[in-house]
Amino acid sequence: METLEQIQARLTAEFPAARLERVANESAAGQPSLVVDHAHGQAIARWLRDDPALRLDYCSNVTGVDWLPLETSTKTRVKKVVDGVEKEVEETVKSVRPGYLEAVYHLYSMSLRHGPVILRLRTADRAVGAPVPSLTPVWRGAEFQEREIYDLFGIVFEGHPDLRRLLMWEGYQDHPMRKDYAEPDDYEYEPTPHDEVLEKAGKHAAAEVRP
Amino acid sequence: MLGEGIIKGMAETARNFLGSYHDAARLTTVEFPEDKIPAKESARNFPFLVHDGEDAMQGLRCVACQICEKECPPKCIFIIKDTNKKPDYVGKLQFQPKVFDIDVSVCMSCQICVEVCPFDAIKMDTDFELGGSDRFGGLLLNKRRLAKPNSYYHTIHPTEAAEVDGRLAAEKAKVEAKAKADAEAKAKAAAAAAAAKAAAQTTPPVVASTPAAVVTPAK
Amino acid sequence: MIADLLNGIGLLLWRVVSDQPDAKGALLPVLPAVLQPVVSAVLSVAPIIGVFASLFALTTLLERKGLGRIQNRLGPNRVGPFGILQPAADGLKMLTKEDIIPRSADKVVHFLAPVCLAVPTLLAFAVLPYGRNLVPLDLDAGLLFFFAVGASTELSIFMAGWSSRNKYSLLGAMRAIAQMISYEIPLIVSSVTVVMMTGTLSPMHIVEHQAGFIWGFIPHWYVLTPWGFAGFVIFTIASLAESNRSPFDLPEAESELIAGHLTEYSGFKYALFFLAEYLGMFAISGLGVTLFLGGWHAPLPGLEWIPSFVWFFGKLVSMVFLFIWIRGTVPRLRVDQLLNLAWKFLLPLALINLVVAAVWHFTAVWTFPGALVVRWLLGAALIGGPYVLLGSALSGAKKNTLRVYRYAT
Amino acid sequence: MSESELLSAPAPTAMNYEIRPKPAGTSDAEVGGELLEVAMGPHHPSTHGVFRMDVVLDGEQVVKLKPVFGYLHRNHEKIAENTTYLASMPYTDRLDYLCSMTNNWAYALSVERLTGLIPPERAEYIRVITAELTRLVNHTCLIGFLLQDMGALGTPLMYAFRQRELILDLFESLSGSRMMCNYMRFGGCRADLPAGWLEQAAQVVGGYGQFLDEFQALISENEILVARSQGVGVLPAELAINSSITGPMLRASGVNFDLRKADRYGIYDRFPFRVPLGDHGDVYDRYMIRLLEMRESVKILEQALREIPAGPIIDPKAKIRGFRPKAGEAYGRIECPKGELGFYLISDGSPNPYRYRVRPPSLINLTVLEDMCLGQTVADAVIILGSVDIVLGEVDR
Repeated sequence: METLEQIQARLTAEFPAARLERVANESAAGQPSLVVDHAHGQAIARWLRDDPALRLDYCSNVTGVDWLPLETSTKTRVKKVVDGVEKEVEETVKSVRPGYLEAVYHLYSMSLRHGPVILRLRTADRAVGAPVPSLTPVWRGAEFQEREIYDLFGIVFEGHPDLRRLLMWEGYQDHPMRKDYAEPDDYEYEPTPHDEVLEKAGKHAAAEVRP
Repeated sequence: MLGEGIIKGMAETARNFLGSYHDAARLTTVEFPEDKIPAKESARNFPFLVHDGEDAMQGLRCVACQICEKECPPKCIFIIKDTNKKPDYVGKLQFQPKVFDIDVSVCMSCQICVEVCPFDAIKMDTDFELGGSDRFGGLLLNKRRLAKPNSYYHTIHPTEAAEVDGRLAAEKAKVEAKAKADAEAKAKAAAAAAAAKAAAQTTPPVVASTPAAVVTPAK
Repeated sequence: MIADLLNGIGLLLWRVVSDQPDAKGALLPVLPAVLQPVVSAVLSVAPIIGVFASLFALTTLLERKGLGRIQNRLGPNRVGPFGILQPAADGLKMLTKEDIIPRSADKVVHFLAPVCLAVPTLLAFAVLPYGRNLVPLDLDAGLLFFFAVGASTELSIFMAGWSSRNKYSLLGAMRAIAQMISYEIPLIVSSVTVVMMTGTLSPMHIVEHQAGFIWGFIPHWYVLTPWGFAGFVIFTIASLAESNRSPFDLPEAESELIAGHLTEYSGFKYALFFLAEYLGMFAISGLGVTLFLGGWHAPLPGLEWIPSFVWFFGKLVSMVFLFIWIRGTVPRLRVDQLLNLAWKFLLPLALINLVVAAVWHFTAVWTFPGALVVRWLLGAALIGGPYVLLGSALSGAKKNTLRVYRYAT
Repeated sequence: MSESELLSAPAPTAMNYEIRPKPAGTSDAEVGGELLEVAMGPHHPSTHGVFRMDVVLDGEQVVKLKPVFGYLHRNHEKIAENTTYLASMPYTDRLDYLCSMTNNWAYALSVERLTGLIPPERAEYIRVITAELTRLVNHTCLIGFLLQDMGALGTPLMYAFRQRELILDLFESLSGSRMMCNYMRFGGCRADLPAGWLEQAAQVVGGYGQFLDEFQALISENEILVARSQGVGVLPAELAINSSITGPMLRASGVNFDLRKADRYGIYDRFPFRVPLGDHGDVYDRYMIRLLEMRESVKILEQALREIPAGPIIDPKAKIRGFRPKAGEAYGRIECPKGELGFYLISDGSPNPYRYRVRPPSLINLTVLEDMCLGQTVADAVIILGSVDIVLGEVDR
């Protein structure tokens, strides 16, 4: 199979307007991935599916990832004039990468037996209901998995034919797989050594009484 | 022909019907309370704490390191360290658990506590007839109920227990040998020092004394 | 007086056991004339209820044990020795269960349904000849009575399904209606062959027609003639369907409709349904024994000294065991296939079987040596040909064949 | 093809989620009757657990079917993200509780992809042996369940369970537990084979052929089974591929795709087994493919039990305490009996995975449930569901 660089080059040639970004993978698996922009998401997916050299007809795995805002501090040596003397000073630059949600698609080819090509679709921010384009019209196999992501992460898939909650019930408000999800403490309590649950419930009750 | 497959199937069921009267491979039922299948050596149900010697609380191998508590997938182990220490099998002073509870209503018998325990202190029991009438307290086993002697461990997992005992004995031997060697070396050093001291009065020391090589038993 | 009574009872029992006629006549004259009709009725009804209720208990045990053995299990063996008291335990359990009526159910109909099922089922036993001189009611049109009474059970199943106000119950009831009406026809047509041959509708006379032995050892039962065999097979299949037994247990199809029309029944009412279903099965097996298996006749000459009702019940239990065996083997049909089987296979076969029976009847005049074998083969060909043709048409309509699979390496 | 053309090209399958038009030739009940909505499940005898199908019926015919999930949802992924890598291993047993060995393997394989641990030879053989035994267990159970759904009153199921017990005994003496094995570890296996295990396994495997023959004689030619299952719940190959169907269900539709061949993970390239393929994609094919796959598994097992070498069973680099993979991500997948079971892991260098995702074959194979059931009867819907082979522990996770 072509490497991701080659695929990206061909995609850039095919879709000049598309913004593509390669994400390296440091692990032993060495499965790099490609971030695709929303406007071209479906078209690129279709092209990947139908391209005779790739024929990624099989969308194996679709999942969401919740990336919290990441604060990174980089130390740089900057030349600065301190007290009239130019000196090299170490300076810490803090940068906050904004959080976002991500839908990851693992694509394989059943007919050519290669893969994976990993596509990522990123939302603009971590807001509930942040949209990404749905790839279900391209691969039906993404249907339930996108519903699951909508359910557990709160990403809305635009163009999904039947976007409902999959695992949690209708009317449930939260999205449990988000990293900032707080467990509810109103479920039936059974005495176990895990008294922290009780403790939490007590705190919750107290917080409700206070205002 | 229509009906052939059904007749074939009926012949098969008839064979099983008759077979169940004489063929033990077909009628595999074991009538439980009267007959029991002996527990397999590797079987596991809920964990217990191994203790050496007669006194369960004194002989507990557990040193309250809390690794199992941390690694337990359903978080059913609950440990509070005691402030007083007690000597372990090699005589080294170690912490001991003040509270060691396992909530067997939560425990999923995965054996990970056994695997992560560096002290061979927690092992899996094979006893499964644990019915009781108290759903809450009865399922929360404290360290007294968990403690079982090493001999019991030998009866349920003989191979594994022998291996563990061998390892512990080897370790103990190693420690003892080391202690012995240390003591010898110390004595030697002291003697050498004394000799040196004595010699120092005449000539300055030339060779620094080296401790005797420690014999490490093969693991 | 007491001595007369005891003497009468003793004589009655002796006459029953020794197959003598007019057993009731031994006791009735002893009693005052006012009591005679009542006692006569009780003497007919009580044994039926008693015997068949205990047979029901025994059969549930036999079924569970037999199915257990077929499935390589032991079956119930905890209550009493060999689990013999299991039916009592089951019965007690059923009786002590809460009787639940769904809030939105039609309460009257919901209550009446099991009663309406049990009563006609019991009525059907009135015309079956259990022994040589043992028939509660020797009706001239006994067969007609049997089918008329049997047909009324469909109504109660629909009552149960409809009144429960449960979707599964309703689906089950609809299936039951379709199934029972469809299978009534092959059931009756296959019995008509026997009526044709014997010229009587009285079960008693039908059994008497099957007396004697060919060549001294082959019993003269109808099942051993080509038309009788075909008729018996059709009758058995149809009676499986009529008694809602596997593979025709669609109305209560457990894996699809939970319990069909029984979904909303519990406790005693459920037990009554259960009882009625087994009684229905006994009644229809009893009819099968009467029509095709020679009723109470012994299978071999020289065995007549054994009381005739023993043979009847022996055959009945064998039929029931066959039902259990089938139940332990086959999967369930789908509703359209069930109806196809009735209308496109069993009914044409049953009609052809009438012709076969006629041929058998009119070739009875052949007297050349080996005529019996020739007649037999002719009859077998006449029914076997259509069987093969209809069978392949039924299974070949959808090109159902055993398949060969390819492999990739 | 230009971009606009690509976008306007029709999707390969109709995605109309209203009540779909009935397939041609099945509609004959337009007499003004009402449709019947039935919620089959979550407490229904043949939904294999707490699964629900919201079915709209026209008489007995299914005109709409929506699967409803989540009754067994316990957010396995969240639990795993809050605990260490090792502690998730026993939780994977509970995904598809019939096939804990393959679940273990899939997870261990993904972690090995993430960290670069390499299981030693003997461990690879043990993995193949246990995985193929698991395949036997699963397929044996499945055909039993399927026939139970078809109304065969427990007999095939009991025969299947009788045979399955023998394998569970093997699992018990190997791992200590019959179903929740928790046996594999990152870079190998937990315990070596006990003495005499291989002989016992060879005996069980040797007897399997006879069991399959008996089972085939019992039911495979049964006219009722044939009538019930042939031509029912047909799944075309294109739809199957596009819907990410995997496992025996895909192969019953005629697609030659088996991860044991396609990925050759572990040491499957050493086993010359064959992959049975169906031509019709109906319930009967799905049933028969499983039976035939078992025969191939028996061959694999015979070879593996013969060739298994001595040696260590775990990578010496593997750590049981303080396991922290480098930051990165990995997706590992194996051919579990139900289809492709994948684990997608993102590590941020901490002892707990940052993201832990299970690709559940049972759930994804249900994507086409409605397509297969439309126009069929309720009774068919039940066996179609049975032939998909789901375990709710995995569907709902």
